[in-house]
Amino acid sequence: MIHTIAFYLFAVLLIASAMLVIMSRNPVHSVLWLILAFFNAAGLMVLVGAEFIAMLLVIVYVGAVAVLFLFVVMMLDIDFAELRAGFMKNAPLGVLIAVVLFVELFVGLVIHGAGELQLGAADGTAATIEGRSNIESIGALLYGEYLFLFEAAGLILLVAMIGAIVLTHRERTDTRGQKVARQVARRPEEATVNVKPEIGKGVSL
Amino acid sequence: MDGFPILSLMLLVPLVGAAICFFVPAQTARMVALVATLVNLLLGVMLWAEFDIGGAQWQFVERAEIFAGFSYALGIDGIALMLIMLSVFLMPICIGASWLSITKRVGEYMAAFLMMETLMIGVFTAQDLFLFYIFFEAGLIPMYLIIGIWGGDNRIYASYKFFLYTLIGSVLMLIAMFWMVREAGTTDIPTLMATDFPAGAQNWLWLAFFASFAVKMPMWPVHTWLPDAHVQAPTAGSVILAGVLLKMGGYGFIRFSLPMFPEASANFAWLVFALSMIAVVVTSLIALVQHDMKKLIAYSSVAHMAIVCMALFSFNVQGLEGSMIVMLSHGLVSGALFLAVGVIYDRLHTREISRYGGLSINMPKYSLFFLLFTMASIGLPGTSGFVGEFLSLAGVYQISSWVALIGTTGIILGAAYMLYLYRRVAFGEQKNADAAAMPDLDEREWAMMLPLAAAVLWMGVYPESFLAPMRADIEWLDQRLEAAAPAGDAQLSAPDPEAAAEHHGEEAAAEGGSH
Amino acid sequence: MIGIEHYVVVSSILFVLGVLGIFLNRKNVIVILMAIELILLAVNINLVAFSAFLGDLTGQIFAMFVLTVAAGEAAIGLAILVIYFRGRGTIAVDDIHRMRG
Amino acid sequence: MNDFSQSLQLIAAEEILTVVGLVLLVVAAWAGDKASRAISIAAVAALAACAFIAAPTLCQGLVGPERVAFFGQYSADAFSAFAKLLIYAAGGAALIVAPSFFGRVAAIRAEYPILILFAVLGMNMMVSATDFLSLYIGLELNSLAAYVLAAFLRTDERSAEAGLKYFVLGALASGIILFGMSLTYGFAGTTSFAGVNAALSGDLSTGALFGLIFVLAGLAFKISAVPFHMWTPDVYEGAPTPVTTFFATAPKVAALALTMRVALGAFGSQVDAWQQIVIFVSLASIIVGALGAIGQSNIKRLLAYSSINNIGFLLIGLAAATPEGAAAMLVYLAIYVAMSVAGFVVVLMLRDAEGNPVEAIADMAGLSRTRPALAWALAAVMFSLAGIPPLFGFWGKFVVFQAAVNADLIALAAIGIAASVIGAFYYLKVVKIAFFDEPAGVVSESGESGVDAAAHKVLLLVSCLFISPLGYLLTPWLGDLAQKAAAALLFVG
Amino acid sequence: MIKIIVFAPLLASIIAGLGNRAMGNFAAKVVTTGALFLSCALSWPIFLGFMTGAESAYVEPVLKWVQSGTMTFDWALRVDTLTAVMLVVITSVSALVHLYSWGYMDEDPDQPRFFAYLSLFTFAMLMLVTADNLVQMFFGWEGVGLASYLLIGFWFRKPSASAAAIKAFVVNRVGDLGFMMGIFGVFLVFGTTSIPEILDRAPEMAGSSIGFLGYRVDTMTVLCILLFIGAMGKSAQLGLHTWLPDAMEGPTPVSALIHAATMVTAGVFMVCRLSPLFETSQMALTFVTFIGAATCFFAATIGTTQTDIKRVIAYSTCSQLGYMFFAAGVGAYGAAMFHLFTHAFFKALLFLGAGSVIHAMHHEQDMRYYGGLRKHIPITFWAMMAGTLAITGVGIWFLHIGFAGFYSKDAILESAFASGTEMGQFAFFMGIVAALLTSFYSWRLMFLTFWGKPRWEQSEHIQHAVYGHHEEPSEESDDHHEHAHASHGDGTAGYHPHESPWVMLTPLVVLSLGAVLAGAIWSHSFLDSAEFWNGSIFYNEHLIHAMHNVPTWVKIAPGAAMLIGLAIAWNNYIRDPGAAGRFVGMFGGVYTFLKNKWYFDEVYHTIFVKPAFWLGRKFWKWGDEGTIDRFGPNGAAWVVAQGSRYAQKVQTGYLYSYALVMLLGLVAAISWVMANGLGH
Repeated sequence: MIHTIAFYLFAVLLIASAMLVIMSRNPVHSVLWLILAFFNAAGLMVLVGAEFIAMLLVIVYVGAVAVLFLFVVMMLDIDFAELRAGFMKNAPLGVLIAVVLFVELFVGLVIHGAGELQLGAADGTAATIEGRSNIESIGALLYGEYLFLFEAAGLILLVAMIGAIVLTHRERTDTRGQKVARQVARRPEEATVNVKPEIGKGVSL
Repeated sequence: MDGFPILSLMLLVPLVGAAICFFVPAQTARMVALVATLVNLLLGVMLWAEFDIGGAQWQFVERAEIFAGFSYALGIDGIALMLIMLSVFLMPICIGASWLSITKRVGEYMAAFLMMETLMIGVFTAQDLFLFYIFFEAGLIPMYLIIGIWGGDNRIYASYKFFLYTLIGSVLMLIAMFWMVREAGTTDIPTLMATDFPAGAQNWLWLAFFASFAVKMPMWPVHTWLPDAHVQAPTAGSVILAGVLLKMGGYGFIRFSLPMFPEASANFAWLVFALSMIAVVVTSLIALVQHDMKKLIAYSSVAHMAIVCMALFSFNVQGLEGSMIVMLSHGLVSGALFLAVGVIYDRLHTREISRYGGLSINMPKYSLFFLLFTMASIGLPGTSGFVGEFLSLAGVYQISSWVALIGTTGIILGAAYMLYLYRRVAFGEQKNADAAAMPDLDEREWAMMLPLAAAVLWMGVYPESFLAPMRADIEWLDQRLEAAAPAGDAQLSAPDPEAAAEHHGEEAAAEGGSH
Repeated sequence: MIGIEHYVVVSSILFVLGVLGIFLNRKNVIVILMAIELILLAVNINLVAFSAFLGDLTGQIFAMFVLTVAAGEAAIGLAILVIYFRGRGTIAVDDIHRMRG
Repeated sequence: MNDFSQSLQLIAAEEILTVVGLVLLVVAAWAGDKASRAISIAAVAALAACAFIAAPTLCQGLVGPERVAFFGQYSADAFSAFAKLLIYAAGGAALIVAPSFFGRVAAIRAEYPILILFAVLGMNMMVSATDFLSLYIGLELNSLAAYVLAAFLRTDERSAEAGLKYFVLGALASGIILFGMSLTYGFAGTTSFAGVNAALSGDLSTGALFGLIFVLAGLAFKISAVPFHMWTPDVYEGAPTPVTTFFATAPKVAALALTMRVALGAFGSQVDAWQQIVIFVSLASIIVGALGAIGQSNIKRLLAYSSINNIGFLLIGLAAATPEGAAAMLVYLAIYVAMSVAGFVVVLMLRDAEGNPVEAIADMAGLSRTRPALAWALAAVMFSLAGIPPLFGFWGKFVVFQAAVNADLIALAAIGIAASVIGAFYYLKVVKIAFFDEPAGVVSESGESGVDAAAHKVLLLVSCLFISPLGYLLTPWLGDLAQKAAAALLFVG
Repeated sequence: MIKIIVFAPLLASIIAGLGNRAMGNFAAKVVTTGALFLSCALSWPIFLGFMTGAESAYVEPVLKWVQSGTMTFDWALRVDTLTAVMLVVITSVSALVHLYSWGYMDEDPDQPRFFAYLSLFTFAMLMLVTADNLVQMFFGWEGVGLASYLLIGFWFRKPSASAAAIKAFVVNRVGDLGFMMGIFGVFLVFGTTSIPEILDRAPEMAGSSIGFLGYRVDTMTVLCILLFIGAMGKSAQLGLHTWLPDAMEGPTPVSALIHAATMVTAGVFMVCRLSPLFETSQMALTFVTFIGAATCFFAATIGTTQTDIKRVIAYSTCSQLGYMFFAAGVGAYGAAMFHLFTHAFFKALLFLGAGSVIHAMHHEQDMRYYGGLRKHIPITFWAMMAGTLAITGVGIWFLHIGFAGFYSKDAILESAFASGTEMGQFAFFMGIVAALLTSFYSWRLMFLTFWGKPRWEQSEHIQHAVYGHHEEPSEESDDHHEHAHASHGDGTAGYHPHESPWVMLTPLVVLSLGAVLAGAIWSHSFLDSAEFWNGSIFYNEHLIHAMHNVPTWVKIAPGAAMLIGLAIAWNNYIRDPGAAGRFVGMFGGVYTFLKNKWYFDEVYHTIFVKPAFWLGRKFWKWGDEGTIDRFGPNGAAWVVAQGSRYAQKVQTGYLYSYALVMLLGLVAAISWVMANGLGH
């Protein structure tokens, strides 16, 4: 019962916040709604027993991605007044098509299966290991069967990193870089100069 | 000459020439082109001399499995031999015709022409369905460039029209070829020619091939690219276009449509007849009112090729041989006529008929040649045009008197527009000082005209030279078509008046059915 | 227990909302990026739910990878957005149509 | 199925790419942009090394359980080797042409070759993927690198816009694929292609059917098939030309190979479910690609539409859903890569007097007078793309249409080939401008000299020789390899 | 020998033609004329040999021509009586005309060309008459057409000449259409084009029927009529006659040779040659008779009103050809050939005489400006007189002596009457009326030309001759302006016509002899002797017998008609020169109708020429350009361009529209699978 209530609570909140993400006129609000949506999604995942993924969702998304969004939204000097509102010209058409898509998904996936989906049968190679927790089983799989992909996923993150740097990193020609060795090698006599300027004349350095 | 790959050599010589032409200065390019085409002519003569009339159906066969899905298979029969001869004969003349009139980008021009020659010979020698298609289609590229680069004022439109029109015609043929190859399990043309495809499929295949050849031919109403292409092409381009390229359509019919789909050919003969009849009358009338010399001759080509078409589908030896002779003759004559136009175009740079007049006065030799070719175009007996048209129409008459009648009106209209042209150009007073000041033919032009004139007369007086190599092949084709040949409309009855009266009702019914 | 179809419906709605977010918005590219995150979220819900109902952890592994990639994607997307903004001074979707036709 | 060490041997190429990529990254960090030429050379060498690994696999037609690594997630079979060779070639070309291009706009970056390498790595994974998971990882590795590459000229607004569009739409497409994969996973119970195939070999559930549609739709984006093609012209135009060269070739090969694996492998037991859609998409691509190209004034845009058009023809081979069709697609792909490389190299070699790139088609007027060799190369490319014999481009269409006819898709073949005439129109237009028009005087008459220019010329020469009629001599060999690859693709173990 | 006869002119023609100006006038003349005299000299022995029965028919093969399946025909020369007759006619007249042209064309700069054409014509005509198969006959048929075309257009600078040349060729082609169709039909029916074989087998096929243009018709009738249409074109029969008067644009010797003596009789020759074939179809013969009779009458009526001396003779020719045809139509092939034979002499004579007059009158051709020439050019006058007597058929019926036309024309009329058919009767009466008209216009010509007072001063040509500015020789006809010159008052304008040189007079004299004597000498052979013809034409013994036994009035009738005509002419042009004008005033309508040649040219122009050009323009502008191109290639290009524009419009550059399109595609695909029935 509680399970059901929780499901509906999370689901409704999830959908509502998702709607607000895309409807909201202020992008900052959108990001915040997005965070809420993630939390609710995490809740849904917990309900089916995927605690690790749920936590990951919160940590990765809320902790990293959403904050990144927020950061960019704030960083870019955007005139929010100007950005407010405005849907595309043929928004009704878009909405209509989206609705059609949903109806089709709904009919095809749910109604057609008479409310009871006939899922495929798993081959059992990736089943939860007896007596181990969700996270342990995942770990075993990840570092076993899926090691190759795990490494490749690392490369994806590397590429993302390179990409982000390549694109946004600017060589600043107006700032002087720090040269530690020179700083260390510097003697006081090189650093200070005694001058005695005449009156009325400035100091030429 | 057993085993000597003379056909490959004929393909190779112009190709090498073309490659050289790209990299040498203008005058050298001209020489290279001339030498290459003359060498090929020589090879052609050797080919003819070595051709064993009445021997094997396919001679000089070469075959190498160097490609996937199709093979490099060459070989000729008498029909192909004649068309190859036509090609190699016209090529040196084309080079000659371009000797002075082409001044820009000579090397590329000559290269394009030599490539053209390779491809033309390739079309007529290919014994592999797909090899044929490649040669057939590839011809578009050099011709496109020839029209587009060295053509007249409206060359862009003409070159596009030429290219796309013919392309769209032939692509469907490729699909049909795939189907045939799948069905017959071979790409070998001789084998396919003897393959009996299911009657239902034949109709579709025939139509697909028809789309290609009808455009190439060109048949009404897909002929409109021709006047444009002819008018805009440089003289030699027109010569090759009219002389050889159009023949590929006829060759296609005689090599593919008829032997491979005899039943469908019989089923669709009415279509060919109808279109040809319209073409003969309509394009002849159009030719009558042209102001542009080349356009006039182009339209006359359409009319002549219509006679070829109707004769091809007459399902008898006379029609088939006649159509081949018309093709050869038209190759020579219309080529010569375009050349004749080119001669004066080079002098006055206009094709407007009204700018000329009275050329007989200052260019008597030219007028004589022009007259000869005009007469050959009209089909005066003793010239090549007559033999072909006569046999063609005699063949057609055997299958339908109506078609023959309409086809024969072509000779009236042909006389009208050609003589009208000749009158406006060569007769009358000299209206324009510049036209009156044009010098007569020079040696180069003589050298171009004379062989053509000789060939035209030779073919008219002693066509046996040209008929003999084809005889066995036409015979074979006729046999192949025999089962499918539709009944003619003549249906000669026994000379018994009473019996005739009795059967009258029946015959009327049978006639009603046949129309 | 709640049937799998409920999860499918929720994820379908979320997916459609994400898609809608992409083309409904004409002012702010960032919202588009967030809409993409919504789509990925929908997928994740699907994967996890299927994984649970199938008793097969592949789905969860998959979801993990999706999360990883989504993080990378977000980084790159925002980086591109930043350089675009530097160049054009705007991130309004309406203005991004210099190349067309 | 292999144990771990054998698996590691099978992914030798990926290992090389990874290690070289990482090492070069360190070098780049250490030496900065000055080393970018050396890094490029090293990257090309790495690709060459990978090619040496892939070639024997292909030539021997290797396939079967011993070529499968990592519990069925990866297959180093002849099919993937074929695609990989093409990808390496395309990647190599994109590397070779880059220094000269980026050098001119003073934006030579050491990261470029590294990103290319990682993109190639991603594509390697794509073509070898036999599991939706590896598919996804490969796809994203490639895509992320590609997004960055598209926006690589970050100060160029068009480049940034290209990156943005590519990213947004690409992410949407990824979402669609993912959604499809999740459905497939749910309704098939597995993510491996073989498993999905087996699971769906009976009746097809609606969920799996939807999954199939979503997956194919997402992949259609990657190969820029209509109606998922709209990013292509903009991205091709906006991206730096070497990157465009890359986009037009390697990812197309990878995505198409992937599509083949998914359609014929994972969903191979449900051909009826997708065949009609592929037919429609292919025809739509042919027609829309051709129509879109006609009005273009930018050669890169034109080539973009041309690639859409060509994808349409390729998909005809997929619609055939036969080994012959698959082999035909591979042959077509090989020729297509050569044509695209040649075409873009020509574009790259077009510079005005100041050395700036020339992209407007109108500026190429009279090219045959000022730069005859280049013009003839361009003409060869255009006629080849149009599929006019005797250029080798015809052969690609030839085999594809033959496969379609042999699969009884005669109407499709007829319509497709008729529509190809529309395409001929704009290829002719380019030839017309280069050959028939008076010189516009924009393109510099003297080509560049130096190592880069020589590299361009060699590249152009090789690719042009391939698409020239001489290419037909390769047909038995090419056909044989394609058949081996197709046999590997459809291997049911 | 026959080869020499046939090919000598060809050789001469080639030499003269290619030599052209380079070889000089004299050499060209000598070569061609020499060749012709050689042919002529060789022809007469053959003819006489057939007359005496010393020669028999043979065929001399020359060269293989065409072998196509069962259709085979070769170049071969056939010699039999019919050919022999034609040989002498052709070579004799041609030789004389060549000779005559030495004088007539003396001033022309293009003489080699002229003589080359003449010889070429002779060659073609000889090929025609020696043909052993229909195709070679057609070769000659077209060859003479070509020569005719070239010679009519010889003075090609004159627009009227070149127009007339085209007209001659094209109208002949209409006939050739029938001829060709006829040959095709013959081949279809008999499987051969060899004339002897056809004639052998013709009776077998009599009464059979054949499909033609969708109808079921009698085989032989359709074949004969088709072939006869060819003859109608060449022989200028009613309907296809319009080219002949215009052909008078050519130099006069040409008119004499081609358009009087030889070429135009080719049709008659053909009908006679194929007489066994025609005999198998009564309907075809009836048709031939009708056309012949109608032409005979119709041309004669026009002849009475023409003022151009050559046109009068031209219509006369047309009319005489009508006689020949209806003779053939009633079965009197001998009579037809005989008339052909005599007509060749007297009509050539008349033309050459007219040429001599024209030569004397400085290229004036309008008889209205002649008059009183009798004394100035006496030899010409007497030659013309001989010709006129011959054509009008002067003779004494009960003694059975007279000029050439007397024998041949009377034989024709008697045969027509004797044939007993209705159409024969019709032809007979038409023939009598035509005889009257012939007499009238022939004498009118004589009276206007040679009698009366000179009326030369109104002629522009004479004016030019007298008052300087000598023009290029040209034969302007109708277009005259009245010049009132206060001149000598005798109407001569001070001009002195001179008799022609001997080279022109010699042929006149020789032909005069023919015109006077030919009838008497050969009438028996031609008309009554089956041995003479020896099977080369169909010999109708019954008809010959009947012909000799016609009522007396029938025998007298032609003579009477001739006298009436003479009387009217004398009354109108000698006794009372104003009578003609009053007559015209009385029957203005009829006169105008006849003067305008029954409006044939105008009608043809309206229903054929103008519509052809109109249709040509329509088919071109409206058909080819306005419809085929517009909706075909240009239409397709337009559609593609529109599609292209639309495709570019869709490509807005906006992210959301791209995304929307993607989604649309996705939804469409899903809808498609849902519509196709869902999975399970």
